[in-house]
Amino acid sequence: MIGLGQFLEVLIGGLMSGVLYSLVALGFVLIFKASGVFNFAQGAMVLLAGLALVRSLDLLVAWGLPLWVAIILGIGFAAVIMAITAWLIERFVIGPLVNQDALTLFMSTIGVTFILEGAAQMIFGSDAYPLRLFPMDAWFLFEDLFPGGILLNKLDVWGGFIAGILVAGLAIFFERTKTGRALRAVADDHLAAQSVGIPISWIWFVVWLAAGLVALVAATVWGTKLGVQFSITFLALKALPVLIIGGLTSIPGAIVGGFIVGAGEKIAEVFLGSYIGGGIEYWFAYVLALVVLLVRPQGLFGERIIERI
Amino acid sequence: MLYREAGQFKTTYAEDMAIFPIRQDRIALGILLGIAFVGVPLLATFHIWPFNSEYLLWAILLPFLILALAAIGVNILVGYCGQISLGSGAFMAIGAYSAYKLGTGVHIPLAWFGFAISIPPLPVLPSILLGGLMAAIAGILFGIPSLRIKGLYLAVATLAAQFFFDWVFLRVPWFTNYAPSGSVNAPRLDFFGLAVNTPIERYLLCLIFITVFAVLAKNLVRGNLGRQWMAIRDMDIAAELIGIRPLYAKLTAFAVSSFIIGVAGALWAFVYLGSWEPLAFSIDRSLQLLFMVIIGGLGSIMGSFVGAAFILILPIMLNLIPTQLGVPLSTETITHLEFIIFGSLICYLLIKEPHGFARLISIGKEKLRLWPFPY
Amino acid sequence: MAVGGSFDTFPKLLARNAAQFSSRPAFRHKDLGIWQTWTWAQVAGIVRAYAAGLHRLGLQPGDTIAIVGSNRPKLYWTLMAAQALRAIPVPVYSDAVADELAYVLAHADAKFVAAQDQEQVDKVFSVSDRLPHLRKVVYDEPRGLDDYDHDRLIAIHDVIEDGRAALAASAALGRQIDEFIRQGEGSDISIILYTSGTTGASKGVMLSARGCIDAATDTVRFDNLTDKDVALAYLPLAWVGDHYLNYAQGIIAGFCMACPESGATIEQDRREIGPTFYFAPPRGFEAMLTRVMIRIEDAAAIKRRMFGYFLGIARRYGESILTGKPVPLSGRLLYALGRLIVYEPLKNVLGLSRVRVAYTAGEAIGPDLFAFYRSIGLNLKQLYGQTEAFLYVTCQPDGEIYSDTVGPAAPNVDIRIAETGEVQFRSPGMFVGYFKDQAKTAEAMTSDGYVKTGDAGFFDEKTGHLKIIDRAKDVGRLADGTMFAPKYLENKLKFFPNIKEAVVYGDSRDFVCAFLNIDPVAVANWAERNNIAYGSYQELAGHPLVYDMVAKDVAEVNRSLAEGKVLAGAQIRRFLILHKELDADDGELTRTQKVRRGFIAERYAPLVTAIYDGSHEADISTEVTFEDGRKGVIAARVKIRDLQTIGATEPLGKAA
Amino acid sequence: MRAPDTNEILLQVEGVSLAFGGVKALRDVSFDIRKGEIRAIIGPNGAGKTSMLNVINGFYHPNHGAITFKGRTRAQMQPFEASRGGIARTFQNVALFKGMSALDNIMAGRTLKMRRGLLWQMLRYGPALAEEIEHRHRVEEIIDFLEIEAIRKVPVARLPYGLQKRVELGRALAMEPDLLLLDEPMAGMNLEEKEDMSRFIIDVNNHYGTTIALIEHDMAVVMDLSHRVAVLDHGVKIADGTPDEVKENQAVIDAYLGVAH
Repeated sequence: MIGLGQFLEVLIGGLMSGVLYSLVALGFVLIFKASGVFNFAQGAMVLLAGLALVRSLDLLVAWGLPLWVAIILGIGFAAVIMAITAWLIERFVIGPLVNQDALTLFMSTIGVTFILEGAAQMIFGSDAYPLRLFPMDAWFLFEDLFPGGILLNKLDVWGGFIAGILVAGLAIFFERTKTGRALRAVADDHLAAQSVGIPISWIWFVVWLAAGLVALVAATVWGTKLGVQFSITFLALKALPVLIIGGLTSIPGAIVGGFIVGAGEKIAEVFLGSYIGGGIEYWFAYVLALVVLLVRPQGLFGERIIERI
Repeated sequence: MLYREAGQFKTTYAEDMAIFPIRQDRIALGILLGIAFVGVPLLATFHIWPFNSEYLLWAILLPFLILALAAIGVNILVGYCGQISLGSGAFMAIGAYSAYKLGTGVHIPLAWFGFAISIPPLPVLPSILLGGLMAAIAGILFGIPSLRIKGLYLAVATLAAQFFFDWVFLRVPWFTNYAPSGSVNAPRLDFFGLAVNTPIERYLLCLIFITVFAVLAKNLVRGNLGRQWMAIRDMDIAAELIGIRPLYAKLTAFAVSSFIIGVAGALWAFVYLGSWEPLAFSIDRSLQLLFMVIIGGLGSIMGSFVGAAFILILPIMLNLIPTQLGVPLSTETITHLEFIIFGSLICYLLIKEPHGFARLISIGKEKLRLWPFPY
Repeated sequence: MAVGGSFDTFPKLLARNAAQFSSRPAFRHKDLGIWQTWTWAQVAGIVRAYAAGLHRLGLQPGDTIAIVGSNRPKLYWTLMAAQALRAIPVPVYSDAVADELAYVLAHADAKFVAAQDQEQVDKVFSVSDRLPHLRKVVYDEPRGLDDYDHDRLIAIHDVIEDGRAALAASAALGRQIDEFIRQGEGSDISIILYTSGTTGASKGVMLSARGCIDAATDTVRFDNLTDKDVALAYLPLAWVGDHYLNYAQGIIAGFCMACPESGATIEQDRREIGPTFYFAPPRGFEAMLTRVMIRIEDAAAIKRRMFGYFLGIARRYGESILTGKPVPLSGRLLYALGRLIVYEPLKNVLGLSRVRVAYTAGEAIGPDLFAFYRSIGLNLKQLYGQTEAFLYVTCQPDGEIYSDTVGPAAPNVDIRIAETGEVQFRSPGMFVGYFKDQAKTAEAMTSDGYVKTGDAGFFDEKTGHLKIIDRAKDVGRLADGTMFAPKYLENKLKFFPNIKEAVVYGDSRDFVCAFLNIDPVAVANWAERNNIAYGSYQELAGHPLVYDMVAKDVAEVNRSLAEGKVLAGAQIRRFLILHKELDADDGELTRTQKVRRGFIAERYAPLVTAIYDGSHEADISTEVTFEDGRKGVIAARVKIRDLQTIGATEPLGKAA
Repeated sequence: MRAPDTNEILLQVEGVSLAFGGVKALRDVSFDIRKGEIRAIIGPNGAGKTSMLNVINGFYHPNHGAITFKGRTRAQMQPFEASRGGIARTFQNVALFKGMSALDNIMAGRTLKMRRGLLWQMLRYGPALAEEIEHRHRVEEIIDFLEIEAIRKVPVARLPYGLQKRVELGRALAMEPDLLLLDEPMAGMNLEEKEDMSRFIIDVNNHYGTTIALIEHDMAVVMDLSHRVAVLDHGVKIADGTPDEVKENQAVIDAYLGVAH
């Protein structure tokens, strides 16, 4: 019999790891909102950002720079890398494919995924690199209520905190800034946007840059949790079901979706896994998404999809 | 230039609708088949270059044939019917494991009812085909969402299939006959009493399979069903208007596609790998197949062959050429290079030639037909 | 195959073919996307039913049935069915306007009309009040005719079905049809072909069955055509060419007549069917060549260069190889290579690669044009003929091909040149007379039974071939009586790329002289290549170097004249290059771009005087009409060039 | 031009209203289409013409009103059901299958008529081949009818607009429909093309006896083409009758001159 304590612990742990999915999902949403592109490459971007950061960090530290300087420089360097990436993608892939059907764009991002993964590992190496930006130890709450208390990783808290900031930031970006509003215009109607005189290529660059930075942030958290390595891309893939569940176009959806998936799969793992064999986490999110697709294709927060003739 | 079409006229629709209406093409095909069915085996039996080692057969031709078959399956779904799929690997797995179970005897203990369903081991051929059938059924199940959801969403649905089945075959020991290692061995291959062991025999077996399936697939895509698929792909609304039922069109596409992929999976496991683990059918495989059809040519049976050949040969070239040049690359670098090249190629083709190498080839052919004129 | 006297009508031949080539293809028609095919046996059956049907509709021996439309099997079968009933088919040009149609149908007392489609039916009905004899109109394509009243209109298909049913019902009818066929005699009028009415009202040329068959039999032997051959039947039904080359030869040799799908698809259809016997008028071949050159222009540079290079090779060796003259080995090898990568593919794309025999006729063909096709290995030959002869008067045997002759007399044709220089002939195919026009018939014949062609010509003593130089009435004589043929000279001049138009004078003058127009495009290119600066057409035309270049061309013409005796005296002594282009808007050309010699002579009188009084330049000012219709005057000082005429042996052709 | 043989009513639209959210596309529209006639529905842009067609062949489901086709009254149905019922249609901006040849596009129109199942087609032998050939033959007749032999095997994407429209008409004809809906068949055509298209429409009506309902906003074209004309404006039927009657109708004139309502 599993105690309430354990349940809460699992739940909280799940919610927290859900936040990590959200971090990647946010990147997807950004790009999808603005360009209708379903960006398969988000995971690869996380990997790239992570590798750029951790490798430069190691180097700078090896040069004997104080850690905080190294961190700032390292993050700066990674950010630059993501900017270049964003520019290249817009210039050579998405730009030429403007006004192509969604499927083509999607497949092109699969292409991008491979380029990024190949390039990133070729340049920065393909081992697992430990990253230490956040404390890894944990708090134990309510020890008086439950035996052993409820374990809560500080890292997860950090992640949630950062995710919160990101969401707030993005919300402000979309609502307040000119570019932000432009983005929404583009999302609604490319031609309209062009006619208001917003250079679409610029818009898209910004979007991909933003997505890249989100990826960087995600990388810092994830890298700390798992170490920066290729397998990150697979975990990032999980952001897809997160999106489907939350709704492709909704930032809050991405967050909530993250929670649902995170909590759901942990709980399922713990409480069902024992019966049908472990590792449910591996597919739970996807099957859940599949179910959502069947009952509510637009997801929890997505806008209704209207058939046009 | 090589084409001499004057005087090749059609007096019946049958002639006009033939797969290869032009005589020169038929000749070329005949030669090709001759080489494949007679030339290669002969060279191989007498170990004449380039068959002096079994490397070519084992490492290139065999996988080429089987993956080309799978690619045909993927192409029917993605290329002809326009339904994206990232779960092809899973359907290969279903084919493989179903065939494995049927080949080794199925035993379903129904404890609660106090009895068990037992099917004795089937011969190899039926198990492979039934394996395909299983995949087809799974395909239909996972295709059902495609009626409500379009492209991108479907990608996720197929991903779900991918991961779910990865897990199933990894974690449900029943499928692996409780093999402790999780890796299983194919039953011994004999077809109507003929044992298939040597590479040549395996090669011929696969060659027969793909020849048959390629013809059947070609017949489908140029028939009424094929037109329905392409209609759905090009403009589903108009398609509905001329009486095409999306349900029927899409699900048949899923079924046929998965069937072929399933059979390919069974062959991959039985004939090529011999013993395997679920890893053999991971999402990487799915993406690899998807690349084959994009590079080879969406909506082209021939493209499936071209794509498969390219994707198999490129790594070998990457390995070979630098070594010849005296600058051997580490296996890692090669994999990364592969990634980059495939990725770039995908993007390039999607931008420049969405119909892949197949289209480039047919353009070249048109040029030859009109030679010396440019158009 | 021997065609004995027993086969003296087409229906009898058709019966023979049904037996002899029963399962060989007789007709193909690109229809509904494929080449629908009928064997000789089938055709014989259909025609018999068709004849029966027409008979039941009241078509009697001696009646005339007009046929209006493009090449369609059913219309060819109408010919056959009519002839089977000893009725007389009268094909009419499908593009004839209602009036012309009315004239011919009325003149021919057409009792029946076979029309291809709605368009033709409408035309016929629009003038039916002028056609007292018209009984019924049968049609091929029902499209759009559904709600026409059908008491005077019936689909050929229905006629055939009706006939078939009737034949099945009564053996008597069958015997009757066979009887008609048996009774048919070689002397029967097999067909009436109306000459296109360019000069006056068109005349109905009556041809006898035996005439047609004998003539065609000779040429079938001459080119040894067999049932293995295929011809693309795309020439107008009403033109003697189609009736002879395709219909008559087709039935005699038993080869296959292939009808294209539509005018728009002839190119494609020619490529598909790949004819082995092909005819096209010079302008046909010219158009084809132009298209070739245009398409090649768009090819990649290397390809263009390769193409050019091998055409050069072809020009150098092709002709000789084709006619079996000795050629250096290197030449043969290069040519063989050219065959592989240019000539054969090219001919193939044009659908000419299976052609064994190709003919051209109707007008003079440019030597370059002619040479081009010969050089890439197309056995292109010239023939000379006319409707009255049932086409053939002369034709070029393999191996004796010259661009400027039309060959020796065709088999069993007897040709003579009258003192007037007019070509006259007697031939197996020669016509019986003009329908309902004794007078004209008499005019066209000589007392001793030769047909007057109205063309002037002579036998080239080197080759023994006939050379046609002009319409007899246009041929003039110099003051000293030397024969001189302006059109002949003008054509020769115009064949040079630099010369666009040429007007030649000399009738009852001391010598021949020429007014020339340079071809602005060709000469401009030439000027560019040799960086010659010029401000205007006028300046270019007057440029001494241009004169030099043109002088060479003219000298070339003189040389060729000198080779032959007859016209050697008519060499061009002086020429000038006009300062302006001859223009239809100024009335210098007819709307069909023919030069109006007389008018030009008046308009440029000062130049004419100058050129004959030996002065070396002359001033001229002419009123011109500009593009926008404004009138203006351009004045110029035109130079005149003298030429050395090549001394020839005492010219013949002087009036005796 | 031939008048319809009967007054038998093929399709009856009764009090149909259609709204998207607040926008009222159609307001209580009623009219009928008689068997064998050419029926025009005209009106200025945004009059709700296309919406009307979409209601008839099941894209839109009317909020009110009923549609009786061949005596069967129905509330709702799916487009492919409409096609089964014998309603074919072309689109204002051509909706061909871009990846297929003209021939295949028209062949696709035969789908409903083809019976052989997957396995037969896979073997493409005996009955399956026979069926394919039989329908190819029918399609070739249509190609011949529309005079597009020359472009038979050209991918439609490469065809000029006018020809694409013709192919689309061919695809609709291939269904041998009882009712043929044409959505602005002459849109964006030059005069010559318009005349061709008019000829084809009349021929279709004569030759196959197909009932045709066509939408146009260009009145001139319609008047000498159709037997009866219904005029929509802002989703309301403002006139209905023979071309001449309609021409005289004041409301129509105003609507076209854009007089404020």
